Amino acid sequence: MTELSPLPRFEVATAMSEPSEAGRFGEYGGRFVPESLIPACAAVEAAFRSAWADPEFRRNLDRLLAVHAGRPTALTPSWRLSAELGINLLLKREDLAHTGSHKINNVLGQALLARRMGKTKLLAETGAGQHGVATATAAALLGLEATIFMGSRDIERQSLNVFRMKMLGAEVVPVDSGSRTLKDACTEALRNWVAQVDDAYYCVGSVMGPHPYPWMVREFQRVIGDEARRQVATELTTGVPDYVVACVGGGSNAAGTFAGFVDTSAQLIGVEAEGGAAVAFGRVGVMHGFRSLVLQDDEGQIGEAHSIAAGLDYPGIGPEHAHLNDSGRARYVYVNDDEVVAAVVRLARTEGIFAALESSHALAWIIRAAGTGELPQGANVLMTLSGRGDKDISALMEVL
Amino acid sequence: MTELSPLPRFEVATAMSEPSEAGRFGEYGGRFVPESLIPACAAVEAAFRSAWADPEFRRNLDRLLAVHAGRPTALTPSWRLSAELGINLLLKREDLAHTGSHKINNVLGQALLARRMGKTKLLAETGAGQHGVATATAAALLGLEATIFMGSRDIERQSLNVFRMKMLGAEVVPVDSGSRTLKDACTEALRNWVAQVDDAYYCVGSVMGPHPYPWMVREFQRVIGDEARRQVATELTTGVPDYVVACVGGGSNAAGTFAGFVDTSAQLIGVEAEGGAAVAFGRVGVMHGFRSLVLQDDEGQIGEAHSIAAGLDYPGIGPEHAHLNDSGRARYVYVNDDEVVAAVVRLARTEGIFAALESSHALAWIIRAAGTGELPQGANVLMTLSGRGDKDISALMEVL
Amino acid sequence: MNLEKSLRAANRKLLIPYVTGGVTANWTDYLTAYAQAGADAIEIGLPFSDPMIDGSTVQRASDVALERGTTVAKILAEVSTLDIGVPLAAMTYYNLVQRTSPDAFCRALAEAGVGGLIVPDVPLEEAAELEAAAKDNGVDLVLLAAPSTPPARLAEIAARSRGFIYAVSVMGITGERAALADTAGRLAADLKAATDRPVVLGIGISTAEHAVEASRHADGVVIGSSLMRRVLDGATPDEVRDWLATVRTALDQEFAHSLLA
Amino acid sequence: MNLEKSLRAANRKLLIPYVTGGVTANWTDYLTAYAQAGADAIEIGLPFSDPMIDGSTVQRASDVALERGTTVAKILAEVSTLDIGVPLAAMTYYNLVQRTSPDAFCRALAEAGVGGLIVPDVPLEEAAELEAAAKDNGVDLVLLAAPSTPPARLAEIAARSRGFIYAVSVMGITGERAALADTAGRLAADLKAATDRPVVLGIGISTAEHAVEASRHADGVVIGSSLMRRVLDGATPDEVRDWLATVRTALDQEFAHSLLA
Ligand SMILES: Cc1ncc(COP(=O)(O)O)c(C=O)c1O
Ligand SMILES: Cc1ncc(COP(=O)(O)O)c(C=O)c1O
Repeated sequence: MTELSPLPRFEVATAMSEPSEAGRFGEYGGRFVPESLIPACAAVEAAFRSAWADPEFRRNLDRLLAVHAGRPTALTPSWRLSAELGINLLLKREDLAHTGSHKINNVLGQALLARRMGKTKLLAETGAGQHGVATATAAALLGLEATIFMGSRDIERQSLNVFRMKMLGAEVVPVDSGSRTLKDACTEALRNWVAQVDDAYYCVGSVMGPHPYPWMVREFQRVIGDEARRQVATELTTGVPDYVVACVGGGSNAAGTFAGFVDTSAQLIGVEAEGGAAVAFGRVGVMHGFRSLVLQDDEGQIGEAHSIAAGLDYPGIGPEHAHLNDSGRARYVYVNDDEVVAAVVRLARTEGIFAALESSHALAWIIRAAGTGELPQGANVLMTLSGRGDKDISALMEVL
Repeated sequence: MTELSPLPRFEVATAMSEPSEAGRFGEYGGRFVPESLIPACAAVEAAFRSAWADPEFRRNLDRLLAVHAGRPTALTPSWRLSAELGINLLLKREDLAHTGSHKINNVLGQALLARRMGKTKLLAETGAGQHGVATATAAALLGLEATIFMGSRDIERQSLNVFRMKMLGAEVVPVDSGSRTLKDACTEALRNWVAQVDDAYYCVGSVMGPHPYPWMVREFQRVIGDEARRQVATELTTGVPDYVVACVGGGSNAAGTFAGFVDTSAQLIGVEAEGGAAVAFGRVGVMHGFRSLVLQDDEGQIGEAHSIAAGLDYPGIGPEHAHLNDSGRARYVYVNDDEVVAAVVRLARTEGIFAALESSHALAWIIRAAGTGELPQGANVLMTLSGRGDKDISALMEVL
Repeated sequence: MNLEKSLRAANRKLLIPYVTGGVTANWTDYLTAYAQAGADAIEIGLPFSDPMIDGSTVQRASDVALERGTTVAKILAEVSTLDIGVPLAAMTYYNLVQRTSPDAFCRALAEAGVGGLIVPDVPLEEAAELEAAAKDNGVDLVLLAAPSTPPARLAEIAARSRGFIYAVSVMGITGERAALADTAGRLAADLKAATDRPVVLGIGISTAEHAVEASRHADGVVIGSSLMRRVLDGATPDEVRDWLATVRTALDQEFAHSLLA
Repeated sequence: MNLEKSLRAANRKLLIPYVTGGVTANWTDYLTAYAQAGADAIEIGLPFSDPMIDGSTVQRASDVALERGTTVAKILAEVSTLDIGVPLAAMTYYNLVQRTSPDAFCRALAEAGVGGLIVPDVPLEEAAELEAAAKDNGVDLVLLAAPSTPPARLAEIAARSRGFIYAVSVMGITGERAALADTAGRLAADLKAATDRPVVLGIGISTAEHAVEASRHADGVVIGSSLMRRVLDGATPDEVRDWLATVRTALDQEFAHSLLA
C-alpha cells in the first residue's frame, strides 16, 4: 500500500543539524533544570539517541504515523486564494492529521520513546489543548496514563479540547498560578516531573524545554518538512518553493517544516503573534530549562504573552529559532489578532478550509505581504497549515 | 507522489451495479418527485452519466479527493481493542478526511458535477451538520453559493457545525416543520429546489432521494470501499475481511464501503440506530423521492426517528440497502444509544480515537457481537469509522 | 359524480377550491360553503406528514389536521355522508396511497364518492400502477404538468391525465404569491394546444385578480393556500363562502366579456 | 561576611531559615527575628515569576512580593543597611542573574553584603560562567545535589560547591511535608562521605522533628515553606522568631545528646 511505505529521509547539511553536546544551538538551548531532573534529561537524551538510530524504532514510528495519524498529510494548492493574492500558495495540511494538528507527530514519537524507556505515564503541558489532546491520544493508544497541565484561563477558552482529553482518559490538572496560561502550565509540568521522574515521562509539546527536547521535537516534526519537500517537488517546476512560512508558538511546526527546506534556496519565515513575538520584542533569557529569546521586563520577570490563539500565547521561542534568527537563515515576523481573524475567514471562504487561529498567523502574514517586496507577485509559497479551527469556535464567536 | 496517483477501480459483478433505467434497485428506488423536478433529475442523471464516463472528470475528482480532502484515508488496525474483543478489527478512517467525515467524498463529486452543469448554487439538507459542512466546503472551494437546510432541533444540537457552515460562507436555513430534524430538512430542500432549479443544484447527502441520487452518491462514496479493499489486502493474509461493518443513516458510508467488498465473501453488516431502524421496524413506503423501507404508522404517516446521533435520525434507508436486505447480501442490525455512548468512550480509551456517534453505532454492534456466533472469535473485521466525534461533544456532555 | 364529465359540462371558467380534510371539526362545512359559492369541483387534501409540494400554509393545515387525529378513513367516512352536488378530488402523497395498495386506496375513494385523485409525487414514470388502479375503480387520476415539462412529455401528460390536467403555474410550491407567474400563461397555452381536456392552473393563485388573469389562458383555477390561510385564521364557512363568491363573480364577468369580445 | 567560613566556625547543627525578599513591607524584620532565634545563615529569596522548584507557598510569597513592586535592586538596597551578624545567601533563578550579567549580579550581591548564592536552575553543566563571576566577586556559589544525582556527579558537586552543599532531601519541589523523605539520609551520608564542606538538607523540612531527624545525617537544615506559610498567614516577626527558636533548641538538644552518646 503506497501510503504506508517509509519516507526516504533527506540528509540536511549544516544548519538545523544536531545541537552541540551541551544541547546548544549557537548560544541558545542548554539544560537549565534543577539538579533533580538532570539524570532524567540525560536518560531521555540517551534513549532518544539510541531510538533514533534504531531502524526498528523508526519503522514503528513511521507505521504509527501512517496507519494511525494518517500521514502523509495532503499538500493542497490553494486555487482561489492564490489567484486573489497573485502568488502560488501551497498548503501543507497538518489539520488533516489525527487529532487535528501537527502535535500528534511529536507525541507519537515521544510516547513510543516513553514505552521504550519503560515509563507508565505521560506528563504534558498544553495551551490550546492540541498538544494535550495529542498526548492523551498517544497515551490511550499505547496503554499509558496521561496527566495534562493546563492554565485555568486556557481551560475556559478551550473547553472542547478539555472534554476531548477527558474522553481519552487523561487527567487534566488546572494551573492557577501566574498568568494561568501555557507558560505556567509548563512550569507546573516541570515541577511535577521532579516528583515522579521514575514512572513518568515528560512529553514536551514544542521545540522547547531542556536538552534534548528542542532537538528531539524538531526531529519528530521534520516529517512535515520532509513530506512537503517531496510533495512540492511534484507541484512546482522549480522543485522548491521561494518561501516557506509557518506560525511560531514554541516553534515546532515551523522547525519541522524548515528542517525539510533549510538546505534549499527557500526563504524561511516564522510568524509569531504580536502579543507573543519573542524575536521582535524579547531578550535573551532562561526559562523552562533553556536559554532563548524571551518576553521579559527590565527586571527579568517573564512577560505574559497575549494572543487570540491560545497555542501562541507563549513568551519564549524555541532555542533553534533564536539561532536561525541570529544566523539570518530564517526571518521572524508577527501579525495581530485582527489580521488573524480576517485570515481565518478568508481561507474558509476561498478554499473551504477552516484553519486554526495559530496556523492563520502564517496566512495573515502572507496576505499582508503578498505583492510587496517582502513576498513578490508570482512567488511560490509553501505554508504549513498546522491545525484545524474547530477548537477555536468559541473564541471566534466572541469576535465575529 | 504516491498518494496522488489515481486508484485502480475494481469491476463489481452483479450486486451493487447500476440500477434499472427507472432507477430501481429491485423494487426500491425510483423517482417520486413533483413533475416540476423531473427535468432537473433527468439533467442530473445525464450529466452524471457523461461525467462518470469522462476520464478528465474522474481525474479532477481524484485529484481533489487527494490534494484537498486528504485521500486515501488511513486504515488503522485497532491493537488494544482487538485484543480485548478477541477479533482483528481494522478501522477505515473517514474521520481523517477533510471536514471530519466521509461526506466530503460525495460532495466534492456532486459539486464538480454542479459546476459542469453550469449551476451557481448548491442546496443541501443536513442532519448532524457534517453534510452541510462538507457542502459549504465544496461550495467555497469551487466558488459556488451554498444554502443548507437544517432542522431547528438539529441546529440546537449541532451548534458547532452551524458555526462552521457560516464561517465557510454558507446560508443556514432553519426548518421548523414536523420533527424539526433531518427528514424535514430533506423535504424543505426538495421544495426549495423546485423554485430555483435553473441555478441551483440539489446536493443530496446520502444514498437517498430520486434517481440518480442513490446510485450516484454510492458511486462517489465507493472510494471508501475501493481504498479499503486495497489496504486490507496488505494487512490480512486472507486478503479480504470476514465482516465489513458500517453505520447506516441514509446509508452512504455503508454503501460506499460495501461496494468495495460486494464481490467478495465478506459478510456485509449495516448498523442502524434503534430509534431509526428502518429495516427492523420500517415498512415499504415512498418518501423524499424514492421507495424504500420507511418508519411509518399504520396510516402511512412518516415516523420520527430518535437517536443520540443526529446523522442517523432518519426514518428511511437508501433504496439499495433495502434491496441488499431483501437479497440477503447484506444484513442490517441496530443498537441503542447507551451502547453507542459506551462504544465512543471505549474506542477513545483503547485506541485514542474519538469517533462520531454515528460511526460508533457500527462499533457498538461489533462490541456486542464479538465472541458470539454473530461475530466469532478471531474474525477479521473491517469497520468504516465514518467521522470524528468533535461535533458530538455537547451531546456527550449531557449524558456522560 | 364523474369528475371529467362534470367539468366538461360546466359552461364557465372552472373554480376548484381546496380544503385540507380534517383541518377543523367542522371542515366539511367548508365543502358546503365552496359549493354554495359556485365551485365546479372541490379538492380535498388528505394530510401527509411530509408534503413535498406544499408551502407553509398547507403544511400547517396538514399538521393541524394530523394532530386532530385525522386519517384517510375518517375523512372518507365523513365525505361519504355528504351530498353537495359538486364533484370531489382527493389530493395526497403516494405514501398514503400505497400504504394499503393503490387499488384498495382508489376503491375507498370511489366508495366515498370521490371521483378524482391528484398525487403530486407520482410523475409519469411512476404512474402506471396507480393509473390502472384508478381506472379499475372509476377514479380520474389527474396528472400534473409544470413549466419545466418539455413538449413531448406535456403531450403525454395531457393524453394520460384524466379529469383535468393540473397545470402547475409556477416553479415552486403551494403558497400565496403577489402576482400570477409569467410561466402560467405559456404552460396553459401549450397544454390547450395539446388536448381538449380541461386545463386548470393551480399553485400560487391567491386573489380574484390572479384567477381572472389565469382564466384568460386556462379553463379554470385551483385556489388553495389563500383559502387555507383564512380557515387557519378562523374564518367561518360563511365568511369563506362570501370571499370565494367574489372570485366566482370575477371569473364569470371576465368569461362574459371574453365571449362578447 | 564569608558564608562558608562562618558556617564552618559554628559549633552546632546549622539552622538556615528562608524568607522571600519583599514579601511584606517589614520583611527585613523577619531577618532580625531569624538572627535572634539563632540562625546560622539566612536564605533570601529574590522573587521570580516562574519559580521552577518552588511549591505553592513559596510561589505565593513570590507573587505577593512581585505585586508589591519588589525588585532585586530594592531588596539588596534594604539588605545593605542591615547589620544582623548572620551571613546571607540569595536564592533565585537564572533569568534574573543573567538579565544584566552574572558578573554584575554577583557584584551587586557582594556590595550588599550577601555572601552566598543559590540558583536551582543552574546545574553543573551550565554553571561555569556563574561560578567564575561568583568567585571574582567573593560570593559563594552553593550548588545543589539531589537524591537522583549519581555518585560521580555528587563528588563533582561537592567539589565545586562553595559555602555549603544544598542537599535536596526529596525528589520534589519546596513545600511542607508530613515526614522527612527517606531519600534525605542517604543523600546526606553520601555527600558527607565525599566532602568536609557543610552539607545542609533542605526542601520539605517543615517541623522541629524533621529538623532534628535531618540533623542526624547532615550538618544542618534549610527551613522555607513552613516559615513562609506563617508569614503569609500574618505571623509577626516575634511570633516567627519564637517558633524558630523552638527548632533551634530542639537541634541543639539533639546535638548535645549526640555528643554525649
Ligand atoms: C494548531 C497549532 N499550531 C501551532 C501551535 C504552536 O505550536 P508550535 O509553534 O510548537 O508549532 C499550536 C500549539 O498549540 C497549535 O495548536
Ligand atoms: C459521521 C457520520 N457518519 C454517518 C452518517 C450517516 O450518513 P450515511 O448513512 O449516509 O453514511 C452521518 C450523517 O450525518 C455522519 O455525519
